[in-house]
Amino acid sequence: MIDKIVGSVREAVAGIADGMTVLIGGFTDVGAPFQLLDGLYETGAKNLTVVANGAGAGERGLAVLVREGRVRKIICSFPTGSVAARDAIARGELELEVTPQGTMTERMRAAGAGLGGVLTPTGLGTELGEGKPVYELDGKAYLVERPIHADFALIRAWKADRWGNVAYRYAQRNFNPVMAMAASCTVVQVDELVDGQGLAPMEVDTPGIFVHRVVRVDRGAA
Amino acid sequence: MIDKIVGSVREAVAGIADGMTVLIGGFTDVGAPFQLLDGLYETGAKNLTVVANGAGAGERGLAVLVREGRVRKIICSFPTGSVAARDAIARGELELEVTPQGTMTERMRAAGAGLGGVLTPTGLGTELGEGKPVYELDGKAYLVERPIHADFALIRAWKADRWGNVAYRYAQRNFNPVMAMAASCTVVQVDELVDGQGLAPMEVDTPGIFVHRVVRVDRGAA
Amino acid sequence: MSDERGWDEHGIARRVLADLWEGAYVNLGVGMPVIVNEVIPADMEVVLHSENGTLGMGPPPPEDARDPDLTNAGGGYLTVRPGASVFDSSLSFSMLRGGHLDVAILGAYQVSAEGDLANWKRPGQTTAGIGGAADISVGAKRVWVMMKHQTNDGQARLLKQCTFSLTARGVVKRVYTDMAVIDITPTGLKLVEVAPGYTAADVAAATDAPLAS
Amino acid sequence: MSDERGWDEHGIARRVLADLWEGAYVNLGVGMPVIVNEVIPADMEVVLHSENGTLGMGPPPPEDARDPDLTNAGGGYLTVRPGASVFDSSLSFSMLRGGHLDVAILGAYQVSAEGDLANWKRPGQTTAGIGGAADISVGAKRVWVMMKHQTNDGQARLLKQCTFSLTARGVVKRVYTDMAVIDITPTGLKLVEVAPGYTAADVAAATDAPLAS
Repeated sequence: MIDKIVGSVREAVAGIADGMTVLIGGFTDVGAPFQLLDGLYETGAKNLTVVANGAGAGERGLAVLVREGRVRKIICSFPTGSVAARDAIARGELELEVTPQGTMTERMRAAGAGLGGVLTPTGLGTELGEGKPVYELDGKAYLVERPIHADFALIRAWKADRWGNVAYRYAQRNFNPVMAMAASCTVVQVDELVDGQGLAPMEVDTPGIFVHRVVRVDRGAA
Repeated sequence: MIDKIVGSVREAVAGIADGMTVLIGGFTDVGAPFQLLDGLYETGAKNLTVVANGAGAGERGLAVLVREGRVRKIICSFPTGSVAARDAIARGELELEVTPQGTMTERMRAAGAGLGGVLTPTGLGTELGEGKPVYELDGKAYLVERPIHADFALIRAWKADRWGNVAYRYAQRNFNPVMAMAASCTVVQVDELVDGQGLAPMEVDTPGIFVHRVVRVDRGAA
Repeated sequence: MSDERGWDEHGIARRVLADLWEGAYVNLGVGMPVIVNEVIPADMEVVLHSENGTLGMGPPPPEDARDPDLTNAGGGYLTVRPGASVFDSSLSFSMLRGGHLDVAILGAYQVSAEGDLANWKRPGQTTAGIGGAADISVGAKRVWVMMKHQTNDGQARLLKQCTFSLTARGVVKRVYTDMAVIDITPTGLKLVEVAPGYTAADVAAATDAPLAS
Repeated sequence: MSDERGWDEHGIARRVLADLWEGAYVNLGVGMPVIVNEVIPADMEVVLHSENGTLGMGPPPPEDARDPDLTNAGGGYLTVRPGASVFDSSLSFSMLRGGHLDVAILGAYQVSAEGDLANWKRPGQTTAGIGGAADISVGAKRVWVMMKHQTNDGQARLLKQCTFSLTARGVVKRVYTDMAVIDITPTGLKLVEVAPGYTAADVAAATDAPLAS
């Protein structure tokens, strides 16, 4: 019997090791997997490369990992306001790669979709495109953006079933569905488990094929 | 007040003219907009370029347009079994471009998403990649696949509201959501109109921003 | 309106509103642009997009009716309006980069006479965030900027060439400031309207690029 | 089973089944591969993918319970099983091309000793369809082929080099035929198992490429 549900956050994040690349879902706090990030902290894994929209704003989640020097590099679109990242950069501990948000999304999607990359007009002729290959097609120039594949994706959703099917509430979706596609092991924390027949087929936002582990956490704790 | 609902198939397809590119949704008969295709036939438009999964199997819809010599070119993945297309090719009336199904999907998505193209391993080193540019990235070769943008997309769904929000039933989705993104004018035929508040936000598969006209047709007629 | 010259932020927002239309799909950047939301009449259907994945949502709810999963890109709470939808970042940026937005209204540090936009990074900032600004500005059908005409210390923001790091090149079509509305045309800046209390000469003097009337 | 030598189609399907596992994500190509669906035990969760946008659906319903919107890529009707999901072509082909399918079981005209696959076009066909075969075969973790070992007129289908138009190069890992199971390894074809009634020599004689035992 397929059963991707695990009983604890510790089991959910097991295997995240030094030097790995980890995708972290969420936009501001919405759809962010705070309990999984607590679990990641507990693993002690360091030298991580993280892909997320921000660089650890506030005082929890990614901010703690950055502050404690566990993150070597962040690829993100909006580090603004991350005191932890600013300080870690100043200490020479953290490398920051700022990438347009749509480009970041497409790069993860390309990895998940088996594409070798995409051609985008975003960032061309600006600092954001520096060092990236340029390809001209039918008289127009584009940046060639490479896939971002990860070892783990830590995402958050509303409901899931034992097959790993996932549904999100409102703006929880953001990067989560794309990140789920782009990692060798995708872990999702949800508010509710759906037993019996599972989610109805048309209710599923992220099909179980992309999801490897599901853990329920108390919404109140988030 | 936003109101994308039109009262007849004739209004729904108005403006499709000679020489235009038209995307036609559906996989086998599921999600195929047969009433819109009847309407397209009535417009008399000819010299069309059509993008669809098939090339007009059976005796209705695209098959009629092809048989009557209204289609100049078809870009599709699975023309197998289209007698109309086979005969039109034999008469020298029809150009056929066979493209892998995933590539066809990505090409329309690229158009809808503002990408200049995608790099794919599919088709490389085979007849399917002939004439297409090859790009090498990080030691691996890919085909460069160009966007497909269209004048019209004719799609089919289950429910829609006056804002153009659309929901599909089961396997109706197939190419329809991607085609909706890739055309200057997207027309959707549905079984049901949802009035009042419209579809609930989490029920929407194709947001109204991609949809320009909605028409209800009797499901029995399909 | 105060008795000072020119438009205040709400005045600029109302001037922007005058150029919007029923049924327009609009993205409002953080900062001054979100004020436009406050001046849209309740009976006018302008469909607001937020890059975190909402379309057509309504204004903030009362504090006791906030939904933790329903916010805009700035983290501000939203309400469900009829016709609204939610989606992921992939579809959200397809809308933006793919030319489906009618208007993007963005804040800026600087705009050049060629329509270059600089709105994400001040010189020397180590954690400046581009967010969705680059994708939005290359993709939207019309990019309009709302900003103060000059910096607090009196430097022009409308320049021959931007000196700050660019968001995108040649994308801005119109600029709304406290002093004026200015179009960016193939031949340079063109004055469309002067705010109350200013003259065309005032605007030209506060602008560091040729300004046609 | 008939008293003829080798496996019939259901026999081949059962041999394929022996290599599948609980929880495997599998795409079955049209033709002989769909027979595998008939031999999967009801209590074994093999998750079937169909490229038109379904995952985990069940076997055909009785005629009076058909749902017109619920079919596989060949147009065959399906039933909803617990854990099933539906999605669009974009997500469907992301699964296929993106390496998320454990096994793709495809039919073929020809397979080469280097794993080249020819399964979409016979010489001279004007309306041959590639469908999803090219994306599936470059993307799935394992590509297995089910086919008759020889053509009806006794020509080998396992060849040094394919003569038909290719679907993809170097992708096939294992071939199941009426005569044998054969692996495609970096050093060429390797006989894994011989069907009842045949010898290794029979299989080698019906194969147009070197076959290691």
